[in-house]
Order: sequence, then C-alpha cells, then structure tokens
Amino acid sequence: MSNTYEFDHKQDIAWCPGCGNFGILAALKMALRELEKDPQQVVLTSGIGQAAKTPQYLNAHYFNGLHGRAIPPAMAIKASNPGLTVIAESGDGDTYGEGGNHFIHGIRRNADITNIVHNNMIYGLTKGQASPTTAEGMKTAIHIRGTFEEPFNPIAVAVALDASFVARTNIGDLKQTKEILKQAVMHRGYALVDVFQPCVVFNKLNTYAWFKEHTYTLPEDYDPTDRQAAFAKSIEEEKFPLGVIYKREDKPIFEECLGVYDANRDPLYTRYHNREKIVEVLDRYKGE
Amino acid sequence: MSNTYEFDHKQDIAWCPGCGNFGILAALKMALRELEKDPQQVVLTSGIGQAAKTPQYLNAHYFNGLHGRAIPPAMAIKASNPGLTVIAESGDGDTYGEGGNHFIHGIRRNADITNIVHNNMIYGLTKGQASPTTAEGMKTAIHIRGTFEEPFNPIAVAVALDASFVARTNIGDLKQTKEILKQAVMHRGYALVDVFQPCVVFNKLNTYAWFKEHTYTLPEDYDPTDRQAAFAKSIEEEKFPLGVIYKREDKPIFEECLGVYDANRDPLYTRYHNREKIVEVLDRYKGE
Amino acid sequence: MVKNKTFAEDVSIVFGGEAGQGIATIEQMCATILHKEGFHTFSVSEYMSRVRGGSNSTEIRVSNGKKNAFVERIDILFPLDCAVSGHLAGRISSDTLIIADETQSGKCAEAREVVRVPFLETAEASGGKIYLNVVMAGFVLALFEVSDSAADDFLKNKFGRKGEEVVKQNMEAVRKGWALGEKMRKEQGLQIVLERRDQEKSTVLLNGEMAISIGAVAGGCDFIASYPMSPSTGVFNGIAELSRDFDIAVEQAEDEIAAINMGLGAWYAGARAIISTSGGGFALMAEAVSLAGMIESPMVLHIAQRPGPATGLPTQTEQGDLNFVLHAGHGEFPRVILAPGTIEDGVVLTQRAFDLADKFQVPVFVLTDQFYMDMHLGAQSDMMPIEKYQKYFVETDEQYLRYKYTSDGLSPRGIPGFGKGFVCVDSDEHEENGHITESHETRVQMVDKRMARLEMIREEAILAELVGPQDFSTLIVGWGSTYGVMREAFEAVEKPGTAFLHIKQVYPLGADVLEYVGRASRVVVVENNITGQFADLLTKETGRKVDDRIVQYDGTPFSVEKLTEEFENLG
Amino acid sequence: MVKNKTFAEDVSIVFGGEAGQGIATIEQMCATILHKEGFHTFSVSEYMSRVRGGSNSTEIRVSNGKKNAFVERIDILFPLDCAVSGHLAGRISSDTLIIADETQSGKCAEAREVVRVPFLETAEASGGKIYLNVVMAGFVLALFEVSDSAADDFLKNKFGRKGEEVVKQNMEAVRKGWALGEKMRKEQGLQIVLERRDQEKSTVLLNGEMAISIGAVAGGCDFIASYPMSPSTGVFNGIAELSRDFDIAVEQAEDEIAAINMGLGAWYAGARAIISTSGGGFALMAEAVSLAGMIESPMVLHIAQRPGPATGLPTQTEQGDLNFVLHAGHGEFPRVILAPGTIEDGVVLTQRAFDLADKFQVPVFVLTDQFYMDMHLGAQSDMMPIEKYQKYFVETDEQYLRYKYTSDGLSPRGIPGFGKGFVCVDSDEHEENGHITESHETRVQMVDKRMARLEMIREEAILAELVGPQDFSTLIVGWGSTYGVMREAFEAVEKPGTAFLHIKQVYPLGADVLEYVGRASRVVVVENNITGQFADLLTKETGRKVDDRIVQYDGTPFSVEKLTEEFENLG
Ligand SMILES: Cc1ncc(C[n+]2csc(CCOP(=O)(O)OP(=O)(O)O)c2C)c(N)n1
Ligand SMILES: Cc1ncc(C[n+]2csc(CCOP(=O)(O)OP(=O)(O)O)c2C)c(N)n1
Ligand code: SF4
Ligand code: SF4
Ligand SMILES: [Mg+2]
Ligand SMILES: [Mg+2]
Repeated sequence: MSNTYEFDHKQDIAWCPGCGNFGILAALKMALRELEKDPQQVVLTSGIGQAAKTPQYLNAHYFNGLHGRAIPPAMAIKASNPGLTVIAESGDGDTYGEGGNHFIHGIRRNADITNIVHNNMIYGLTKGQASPTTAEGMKTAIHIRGTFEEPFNPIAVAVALDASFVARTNIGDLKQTKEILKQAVMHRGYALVDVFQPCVVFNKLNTYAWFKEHTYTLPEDYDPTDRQAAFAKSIEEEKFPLGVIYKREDKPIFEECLGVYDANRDPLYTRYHNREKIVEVLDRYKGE
Repeated sequence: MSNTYEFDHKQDIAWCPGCGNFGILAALKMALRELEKDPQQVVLTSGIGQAAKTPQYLNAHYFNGLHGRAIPPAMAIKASNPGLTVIAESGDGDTYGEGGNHFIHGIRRNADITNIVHNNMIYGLTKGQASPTTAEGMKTAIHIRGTFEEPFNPIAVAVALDASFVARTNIGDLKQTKEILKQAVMHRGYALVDVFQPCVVFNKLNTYAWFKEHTYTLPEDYDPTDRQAAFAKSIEEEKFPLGVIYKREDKPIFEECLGVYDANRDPLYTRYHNREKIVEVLDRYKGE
Repeated sequence: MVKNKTFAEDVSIVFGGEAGQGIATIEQMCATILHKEGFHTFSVSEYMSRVRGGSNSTEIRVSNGKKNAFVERIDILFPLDCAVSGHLAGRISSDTLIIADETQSGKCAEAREVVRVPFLETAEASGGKIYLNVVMAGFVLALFEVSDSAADDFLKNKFGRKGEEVVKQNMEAVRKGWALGEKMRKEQGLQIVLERRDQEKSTVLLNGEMAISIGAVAGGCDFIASYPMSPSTGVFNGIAELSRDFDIAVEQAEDEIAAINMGLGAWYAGARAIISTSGGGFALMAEAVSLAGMIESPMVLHIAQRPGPATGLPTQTEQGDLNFVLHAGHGEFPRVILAPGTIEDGVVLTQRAFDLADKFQVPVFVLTDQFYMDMHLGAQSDMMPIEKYQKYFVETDEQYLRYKYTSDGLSPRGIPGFGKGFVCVDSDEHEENGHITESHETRVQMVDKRMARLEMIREEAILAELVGPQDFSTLIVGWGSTYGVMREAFEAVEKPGTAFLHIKQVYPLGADVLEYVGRASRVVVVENNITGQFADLLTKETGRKVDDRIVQYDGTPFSVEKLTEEFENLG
Repeated sequence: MVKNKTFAEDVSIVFGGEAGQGIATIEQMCATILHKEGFHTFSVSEYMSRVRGGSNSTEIRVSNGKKNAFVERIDILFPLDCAVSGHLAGRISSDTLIIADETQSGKCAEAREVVRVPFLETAEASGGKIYLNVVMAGFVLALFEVSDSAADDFLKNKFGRKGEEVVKQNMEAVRKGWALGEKMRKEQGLQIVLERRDQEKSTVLLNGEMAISIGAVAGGCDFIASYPMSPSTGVFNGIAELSRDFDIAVEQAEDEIAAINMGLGAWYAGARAIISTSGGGFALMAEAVSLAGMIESPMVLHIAQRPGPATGLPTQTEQGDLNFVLHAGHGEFPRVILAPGTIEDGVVLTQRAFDLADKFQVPVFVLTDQFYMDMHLGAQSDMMPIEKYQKYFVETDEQYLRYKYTSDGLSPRGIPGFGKGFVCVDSDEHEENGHITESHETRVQMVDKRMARLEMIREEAILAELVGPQDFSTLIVGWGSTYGVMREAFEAVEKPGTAFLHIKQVYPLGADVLEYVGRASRVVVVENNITGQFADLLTKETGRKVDDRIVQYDGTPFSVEKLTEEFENLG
C-alpha cells in the first residue's frame, strides 16, 4: 500500500474529460510504482498551469510553486537532500515560456532530477493562448492573425546544450511513456521528457490522432549518444521521433559538485554548524 | 560629419586599458560608417555591464536599460519604428545569463535587429564571477571549487532555434569583426554576433593570445545555410570557428507580422486613431 | 409550482453550473438582449480556475432603480447541473425560486422545493445537451415578455462564424426554451414586470474588460505586449480584438519582464504602450517600473487584482495589491494610480492614464480586479467623451538633452528619428544628456527633478465623486470596483449626515480628498482586503486617521446585503 | 614642510586614487594592523562603478573615543594619482595635510601646499609601480609609531598564495615606505599620538559584508543561491569563503528569480537558505517573496541598498528601498525587516533572522546598504554571542497536515523524507493538507492564520537601542547603517532632554518603540533617502506623526559634520 501513490480519499481532479494529462498522471504513477520508489522519498515540483496541477493528484510530497519556476526549487531540493527522487513537472508554457531561462540553465546545472513537460502546444489553464511550441499560423484570441514564429524546439535546444538525457514521448502511447519515464527517473543527471499531450478543449489541431500521425518511434538501433545524429533527429519536422533522443552519462552532477557531500551524504537538514568553529572564525579577526 | 559617430566633446570611457571592448566599439563605428548609416536613424539598446556601456561611447540614440533586458526594448523599438536601425548590445552574462529567456524567444520572434554580444566569458563589471560562457573549472570568489557546468553554447542554441543569422568573431581580428557586423546589420531579421572579447583584468585564461590560438576562420566555401553542418561547427571544441555560421533568409520578421505595416510603413508615432471609429465601436454596444 | 410570483422592482437571476456548460453565453445573451429591450441590467460571474467541471455561477440583476451591484440574494436560481456548490447553496433562501431540469437531482433539490422544467429534454430535442444553455436563456427571456425572436441577432453574431446551421439550431433552441418560459409565466403566474426605458437602450453595455480596452484605444494605445494571466487577460484579448479596427501592435511576450521592457521600448520610440497583467505577473515587472521611474518614461499598466499571495485564488476578486503597486520598484520616483468604479470610469480613466503618463513621463496604473473585469453594465456615452488625444513628444534639435533642467520641471521628451538630436536614456543616474554620471550634485538635481512631478500630478488630480450631502459628518470612503455596491448600500441605508466618497485617483490624492476627509468627523473606509491598505494610504496622504475599516477578504466581492448591514451597524 | 603637527584625539586619513591602484589593500592593511596594535579604527571606502580609472577613496579614522562614523573632514590626504575628483576636492580644507608623490602634479597640488614624498620612486625601487600602495601604507604605519615588521603577518596572509618572492618584495616595500614615514615623523614632527588599548585588540575587526556572512553561518545557513550585484556581492563572496570551513551549498544562479526559488526549495527540503541581493535584483524576487508568504516558508533575504531607481548609482549608498521591501509581493502576508547599525548588529540580527524565519515561517529581511557593507569596525565578541541554533521543523506522522490549524497559530513545518507524512505546499490557496482549494471559508481561515503571525512576531520584537536620557522630550530616531554617525553627532551636540533611538527591527515595530515615540514631545527621523520612508512607517505603525525629517539622497552616507549641524539646528 505504501507505494501506491493513490489517495485514501476521493481526489477531485480539475482536468477536462479526455485530457491527455490523465494519461501522463497514470504513466507517472505506474513508472514510480514499477521502480518501487517509496512515495515518502519522492518530491514533485511544479509551476502553474493544467499540467502543473499533476503533483496534487498523486500521493507524494510536492512543492507547487510559481508559474515558470518548477526547475529551480527542484534543483535546490535535490541539492539539500540528494536521497530524494525529485521530479519537476509542468506545461510547455511554464517550462519553455515563462521558465525558459531556468530550462536552459537547469540543463547546464545538471542536477539529478527528472523534468516532465506536458507539451500540449497551448496555454491550457488560461484558456487557449499560444505557447512557445504552438504550431505556426494558429489563431487565438490574441494572435488574431495567427502566430508567425517557428515553434520552440526543446529537443534541439537540449541537445545544443548537451543535456544529459533528452527524450520525447506521446501520451497516446501510455506504455512507452511509462517506460521512458522510468529511464528518465533512473538516469543520473538532468533528464528531460517532453510528452506530447492533447488538450481537447483549446488545441483543435494537435489531437490524439494528429500526434499519432506525426510521430514515430526511434528504431532499436538508434544510438542516442551521437550528438550530431541526435540533432538531426531533433529537427525532423514531418514526423517527430519518439524515444530517448540523446544521452550523456559522464557529466558532472550539480549536487555532487557542491562540496557538501564529499565527506558524507547526509541531507543538510541533519547537520549543524560547529559553534566553536564559528567562534574560531571570529577570532581570526581579532587584533590579538 | 553627420555619420562619424564621434562626440564633439571628450568622452570619458570607463573601460580598463587594453580591454577588448575598445576594439568592438571601434569595429561597430567603422561598420556603421561604412554602411553609411545615418546616426540619427540608429538606436542602440543595452543592458548593464561593461559591454553594456558601449552605446554611451558612440554618438547615436540609445536606450541603456536593465541588466539582461537589451533585447525586448530593441524589438519593441523596431516594431514601433521599422525605419530605425536597431542594435542590441550587451555582455555574455547579460544576454545569456540574466537575459537568457529573451535571447531564446528573441531569436524566435526574429525582429530585424542586430544583437552584439561581447563574450568575455566573465562578469566584468561585478568583478569576475563566472558567466554562462565561463570555461569549466575556473575558480572565482564564488566558485571556490571552480565552475563545473559545461559553458553555455550560444551558437549551438541559436542554430537549434533556427535563428536567421548566427555569427561569431574575435575582436583580436578587428577587420573581420567589422565585416561581419556589417553583414549582420544588413541582414533582414535577427542577427546574432557573438564577439570573443578579452577581459584583461578578470579573465586570465581567455586572453588575446588564447582566443587567437583557439579560433579559426571558416573557409570561403563553407555553406552557412546548411543547418546540420552549422550545428557540427557550433559544437567544435578544440578551436572555435569564426564567421557566419548559420543563416536563413526566409523567416517571417516580427514587425512585418504585426499587421500595422501592411497598409503603410509610417512609424507608429505619426499615427492617431480615428476618433469617430472609436465612437462607432462604442455604439456597437448600444442597445438601440 | 410557482403560483403568482411577481418581481416588480428588482430581480436577481442566477445560473449555476460547471465550467464548460456555457454559463458565460447565458449571461452574455440575457444581458445583451434585456439591455436591448430597455431593461436596466447588471451582471457578473464568478468562476473557478478550471476549464471543465467545478461550479461557476453568474448573476443577472435587472432593476428599475439602476442597481449595479452584486447581491447575495437569489430570486430565481437555474442550476444547470444541480451540483450547486457550498457557496451558492449558502445564498439560497426560502424566497429563492429554484427552477431546474426535471431529470436532475442533487443537493439543491433535497433541501428545497424545486420547480421542474424539461430543459434537458428540450435541449436534446434541439440537437443535444450543448443547447441547454440557450434553452434556459430563452426561458428567461420569456419571463421578461421579450419576443421569441429577440435573440436572433445576438445568435447570428455569436455563432455566425460556425455556419448557418448552427445559428438556426440555436434559434430553435431559444424558441423552445422561450415557449417553456412563456408557459410558466402564463400558467403559473411567474411575472417579471420591470420598466423598459429608451434611455437604457442608448447606454453602452460593456464589461470591465472592454471598458479598459476601449479606454486604452481612446487614449491612443497602439502597442500592447503582455503575458496572459487571469483576470487581466480580458484586456489583452480586448485590445487584440480592437486591433482589427485600429493600428495596434499586439505581442504576447515570453514573460512579464519582456512585456514591460517592450512597453518601455515602444514608448521610447514614440508609440503608446499598455501592459495588462495581474499581481503575480506584475511582481515580475517591479524592476522595469523602477526603470520607467529612472528614464522618465511614460508607461501605462493595467493591473487586474485577484486574491494573493502567490497564485492565490486565480479567478476570484480582491483589492489586495494596492500597497504593492504603490511601492513596487526599488528607489524613489513618482507614479499615478487610477481605479475605476463604473464602466464610464474604465473608459475615461484609462484614456486619461495615457495622457498623464505621456505628459508627466511617469508610470500610470489602472488598478482593477476580477469583479470589475467581469461585471457587465450599461454606460452613458456622454459620461465618457472620446477626446482627441495629444502626443507630448517633441521634435529634437541638435542641442537636444533628454533630461534638460527646465523651468516647468519637465524635460521635453524626444524620440529617436524625429528631429536632429540624439535621444539617450540611461538606467544609471545620468546627466542632462542622458549619459551616465556618478556626480553627487547631479544626483541631487535629478532626484529633485524626478520627484517634483508628483506635486504637479497632484494638482491635476482627477476629482473624487461625492454622493450624498456636502455637509456630512460621517464620510464613507471607497475606491475602485466597490463603487456600485457601496452606492447601493449607502442609498439603502439613508443615514442623515453621511456621505459616500468614491476615490478614482488613488495616488497621489488630490486636494479635494484632503478637504473632504478634513471636515469629516468620522471616516470609514471600505475595501476588499484584510489590512485596509487604502485606509493606511489615506492616513499617510492626508494625516487623517481612519476611524473604521470595513474589510472583506474571502475572494468574493462585497454584496449589497453585507455592506448595508455594515453601514447600519455604524450607528 | 609639515612642522610639528600632532593628532592626539582623532585622525582622519584619506587615500584617493583610481580603481585598480590598490586603495582597498591600503585600507585593509592599515585598518588590520592599527587594530592589531590596539588603536580604535574605523574605515570606509567609496568607489565608482568601474574596474580601472575613475576616482575612489578610502577613509581611515583612528580615535581615542570610538568614533565609528564617516567624517567629511580630511586630516591627512594621500592622493595616489593626484587627480582628486570634485567630490574629494570639496572635502579638502586649509587644515588638510596633503602628502603626495614628488613627481605628481594635478589639481590637488595647484590649490594647496603639498608635502612631497618620493613614493613612486620608492615603489619603483621595490619592484614597480604596483607597490605604490604598500609603500604608502608603510608610511602611514610609521606615523602611528608601529614597528616596520608589524605588517609582515598581514602580507604573508594576503600574498602567500602568490609565492614567497611576492611576499618578500611587499615586505621590503612596506619597510621602505615606513622609513619615509619615520623620517617625516621625526624630522618634521608629524605625530599621531593616539591611545592603544588591549581591549581594542580583543575586538573583532570586520566589515559589514563579513558581519552578515558570519551572522548567517551562526544562524545555521547552509545554502546560498544568489546572483552577483553590487553592493550585495560581498556577502555572497563571504559565505562562499566560509563554505571552506562549513557545510554550505553555494550556487550562483542564472538570475535572481532562480536564486530565490532555489532558496525556497532548499528551505522546503530542510536546509537554511539565504539570498543576497540589492534593490534591482530584489525587484525580480517580489513574486517569490509572495510565494514564501503563501506557502509559509521561512526565507532569509539580505538586501544591500544602493541609490535607485533602476541601475542608479551602483556603488554608492542609500536607504531608499525600505518601502519596497516592506510591500514587495502581491497579496497580504507578514514579513520581518531587520536593519543592523553596528557590526555586532550584523552578526546578531542575521543570526536572529534565521531563527525568526524558521520559527514563524515568514520571509525575514536583513536590510543594509553600501555604506554598511564597506565599513570596517571592531566589534565586541561578548556583544555577539554565537548561540546554538534551533531547527524548528518536525518529524511528520501519517496524519501530517502542512497547514494544520493549531491553537498557537503556527502549523508545524515538516520536510519531505523526515517522518511518515507528506509535505505538500501550494502557491494556490489551499486546505490544511496543502491541496488547492477555492473555498471561501478556507480562504478566510488561511488568511487569518497567515496574518496572525505578525502580532506574534511583534511581541518578540528585537528591542530598539536608546542612547541618552530616559526622560527625553525630543527623540531622534534612526535605523540601520546610520547608527555610528547619528550616535557621534548626537553625543557631540549634547542637547539636554534629547535622546537617540536606533531601530534594529524596522518591521514590525515593537511595543518599546511605540512607548518611546508615544512619550516624546518631538520626534525627528533621520534617514538616507528623499521621502522619509521610515518616518512614514513609524507613523503608520505607531500613529505618531513625525515632526522633523532629516534626509540625504546624494548617494553618500551622512557625515558627522552634516548631522551635527542638523542636530544643532533642531534648536
Ligand atoms: C507570473 C505568472 N504569469 C502568468 C500566469 C498565468 N498562467 C497560469 S498557467 C499559464 C499558462 C499555462 O500554460 P502551460 O504551462 O502550457 O500549462 P497548461 O495549462 O497548458 O497545462 C499562465 C500564463 C501566472 N500564474 N503567473
Ligand atoms: C537585476 C540585476 N542583477 C544584477 C546586476 C549586477 N550586474 C551588473 S553587470 C553584471 C554582469 C555583467 O556581466 P556581463 O554581462 O558579461 O558584462 P561585462 O561586464 O562582462 O561586459 C551584473 C551581474 C544588475 N545590475 N541588475
Ligand atoms: S484545458 Fe486542455 S490541458 Fe487543460 S485540462 Fe482541459 S483538455 Fe487538459
Ligand atoms: S573589467 Fe574586463 S571587461 Fe571590464 S573594462 Fe576591464 S578589462 Fe574590460
Ligand atoms: Mg500547455
Ligand atoms: Mg562578460
């Protein structure tokens, strides 16, 4: 019972019927269960949006913070207690729009966290504005002439930043999503999983059918360690490849580089600075 | 005299003797002069830092704003008056650190501006902290164990975002820098020029000699329109390629997509909304 | 069974249901048509932060006496799904008439007698469940004795884009609902006999969102960069919509920081920019507000408040950000805060915001809230004249200095490319020419120059509106969106020697306010927050202590009942 | 020629020169060694926002009477480059002794007689121009009759990393400079005869930066994420330096938004985090401050003020951000603002900040400024006890509710992974279990719960420090970094019936402050900004109007002379 991730009580879920978020929630719970992760050691962080409500719907710890700011607390939590499994989970707008700077610098920092992005190519919670990943030409209440920008390509950017784990899945394939989430959580270092997620209310273009039609699974023999090949995959446009697109195992990991875990791996909350040592430091500044 | 970009009075310059910024200033003035750009039609925007002081040292219009925020006002200025030549100029910390989100989304927006980044791989003005482009392992007062992150690769990110013009130069080669700046200013769309610039006080690693040794000029027959090749170039590590690394001519341009210049190209400041039309709009909401 | 129920003065009709059931359409439809028919109509909705499910409601209030406020009281409740939430349930009294679908069951039905009408069946017969909302709207229209074709134009407008078939089906559904209503009116004597007046028709029915949007355009707004955030998005939408008719550059920024820095760039280049956001988004703009202060840039910011801190209650209402807006940004510099109460205020003050910003080169805030954004109300055209606006920038000459010391204290604002001078603005402390300085003498002169504008603005302050006798002893003061409810409660209570003062320019306060509070023997401040932020400001600005504070901070707007009671209790 | 000049009470020695000439080293060296020798030493520097060139200066003040403040007066000026800037030039009087290099010329020499010493020649002889600063420091030490080897330890410490040769050359240079000083002392009778006391040696010589840094560590700080910004970077550096000796995670964030959101994450996970920034950087943190308010997270923020708005004067001083810090963040929630005046305050209040933050689960600000950051001063160890700190988080059980309503009003703070419960924090309004809610009842309860802590904090308020008679009629009030200068001026003026009150907990104000101002017949507030921000706050908090405001906003700290004059003028 302890690792069910289910609540004892009935939890009201604020998503629309048919929303792709349900699948992601299910896949995540399954992945964590199959990895036998103790929920008591799992922390989810999120921003604000429909996707960002996910942590509220599974029984684990969470830090549901500000729009666009899921990544910085996630990295700090990991740095403060590396024994925790930390997952930052938010929407495309949250992660790539408002939170874009943390996305790129979070990749560089490479804390051992998993970053799940519900990519519905729209701002769901605020009722259908374009997100960075919205298809060119989509009309919205604000983009009355349609968007004109090339959609943000998180996979290509992550590869360009030499991220340590870059994957994409389609929630239309729940099992694959679950498998890749498992790999991402197991991966040591920052792991991006961009999940294609239909928003059945506000995105009439990128539907379940559309995602199915516009994706394919990378072949078994695809080598995710080849950065150049990964870049080629990341800029394919007709159909988006699914799977682990790029991977590097050898990058320094944020929390390991802080120095505080060189001598022991106890979380910071268990430690106290030595009083005498502080007095000693003060004494260094004495005149005598 | 009108396009000299020189002041009548003696201008105190706050840079250190020998700083690479002097070269960039000179190259920019030369480029603008050779392009016969009327200074009265040139606006520079910048953030805060040593590099960001540049606009104060040449005789043109400027908007010297906030740290990290050179790009948004530049794009808005261009959108408000497309007849102006707009250049956003700042440091590596300013553009890729504090301003990272505007960098990535500015590329997508693709206003017809030039973005010059003085890349000294350090925070100069604040006295020598690591910037996103600082080499791995550099020790600073804050990074007492040395930085551990892989340096931010602006060229690779720009290529990943399919930027319309991506170039890198080394101010050790003033003439080449000037030539590329000219191309960047002439280019229609967002143009990034990342200029290697020695900070002679705080960066003892990336000196004039180091930059010379660690760069080479792209061959004449290099094709900057091949994105895949550009990516390969952008991740070379032994020596950094100099020149125009990537280029796309056909992307929609921000200010052209706003609709306000469809009928005429007059700057917004010349226009007034029609009073009667506003009354008409109000009347639509009448009950009668 | 209803049996002869008549509403002859004022009726409050509430629809409750889930997000996605089309309550907003009912509201829009009923309000628009009743207004067209000459009824005095006020409406406002409250909704949850979700796209489907949950429980939302809308109140449509029609009256003879220009009641422009939210009442707790529900005269007729139409539960669309009968899962009436705690909040709505609490508003149901023994006088509430509940009219629900026959097949529904649920809490609302348990407690009280419910009049059953085959809404769902009728909707299904009209083409499906999705017609439930228009069926119900048709039903309501019949109660007002409006013809069954009264909705036709509205439906054509609303659904025209979806094709003729859709319009036709909607018309049918309305007619069917109308017939049900007509039947109830006739057979059960449910009567709403309110006045229809031609002058109502001549008013302009707007919600707060459109009032601000139109006000902005009337103020010359030709640039908006914003980032979506409830409840401010409506103004972003509104201006985007107006950009079909007017030359306005509309850009959805990557974040709020970009939005306001774009706005400042636009003003610098001679455009007239506005930013629309809410508290949390505005929190990201504080640094750039300070920049506007330093570079003496005009800036117009619309802030639609919602209950905080942090994400708080995204779709509810509060006046909790006044202190923050007043002090946002490091360092010291003047600013202006305007807060509309009526729809007319929204148009007039936003228009004025552009003028003040441009003339005095300061950031000007239009401070609203969710309640104001979402209320629909008729406004009188003659109370919101659309004036030709003035652009204050100058053509520069060769000697141009952006921060010139002048006798009137304002440095003429040049823009790049217009004239022969260079326009240099700098976020550092600067000399007259805009170049960076670290001189202490210049510092003092520039601080003095920047600050001096506050008193100039104060002298031109927009007057507060006094309702009631001039020779009051008790003064009840409010600001912003509470206008309607305060006025109604004030008039209901009829306390002699009491007046109601509505502040429209919240900061800096004008001499009139100083004078009013100076001669009051008792000052009562009403506001929608916990600490009494405006009360504190009033004391700071006028030196007058506030005797009583009436506050509310549960996320809802004040109701007429609550304020009436509070006013009664003032003794 | 000097001819018998003796300083027997107090001497103010100023070095002026370009950035990059090593003035900071002179200051550090003289202050450290004079302090070691038992002299009461105070020093502070002012510098421009550039790395080379410009004109900087440092004042080293040595006194018998514990003078801990900046004086305009310069007794002895050492111009390193003789391009003494306007500001410094204005401080030169006919009493100022100017001692400059023989070969230099420039303004300072034109106006006044200058004593010439072959500093440069001596530096060149010691290995080059870069030794100029230590040569001069050696010269000064001789004037104090300190031995020529007194600097050896300091030099070993300072230059040890650069190799023995460098240390040796520096020692030589000091000795040569010392010899020049000794010569002047003996031959020209330039004497500084100040008291040396053992108890001075037992004090701890720190600047504000290190006081805050050490205070943080004493408060249990084990996490800092910040983004560099003058004048706050010193604390970031200081804590990074201390991380050599203590387990502290140090991270330079990509921006200020990341920094504070990391800080909140760290506290959530049980670490004790601080953020160090200045006004402009803090402006980017306002949204997350509001988040701290909502999720009831502890947070410690050090804000070093500099003159704004915007970039302003990056390396100068002001107390202009109080209002902003007080109100930053949308919505309503409690916070605490502490402002150290002395070095002891810096250590004690920062330590306390962690305790308050943790205990009451609120953001706590330590508000300093450039002047405070850069002043060096001896502090008494017994006035800054290092206490074992308490961590207030609890082990959770299965029923754990993060926002539980409790009788004492505080919900015990759990952390993930410690205990059996789940720790759920939410930026939306939430239920006791941390889950999102839109209930109006919960809203009110949660607002009340959050706000109630303000009064609890007030009850434990850190006492203000009263200097002077208890039975005052005039009360001169100051806060933060003005302590030293206010105290010196206050004591100089010796007005009967006047007392000086130094506020250390700026918000919320304690009952003691209320009591003090309540019985003053005249209240004067002194602060380093234009509008009198603390004066306004005092009125708001105590209801007492402020009679006089003494303000300064030119980017410089108050001088003893200026305040003495102002106090005299109070009549
Ligand atoms: C600072 C700030 N700006 C804006 C918002 C409003 N907001 C909430 S969610 C959201 C966008 C959500 O889009 P996305 O992240 O793609 O999530 P989705 O709802 O599509 O799952 C926005 C703009 C906010 N809460 N905070
Ligand atoms: C919001 C904000 N944060 C921090 C600073 C302090 N600051 C000024 S310049 C700078 C870094 C400059 O680095 P870079 O952009 O590389 O320019 P450089 O000085 O190296 O040319 C920083 C951190 C600031 N002015 N504003
Ligand atoms: S609006 Fe879209 S993303 Fe949000 S819950 Fe509904 S379907 Fe899902
Ligand atoms: S600090 Fe470095 S970047 Fe700045 S002016 Fe000096 S040499 Fe140039
Ligand atoms: Mg989305
Ligand atoms: Mg740099």
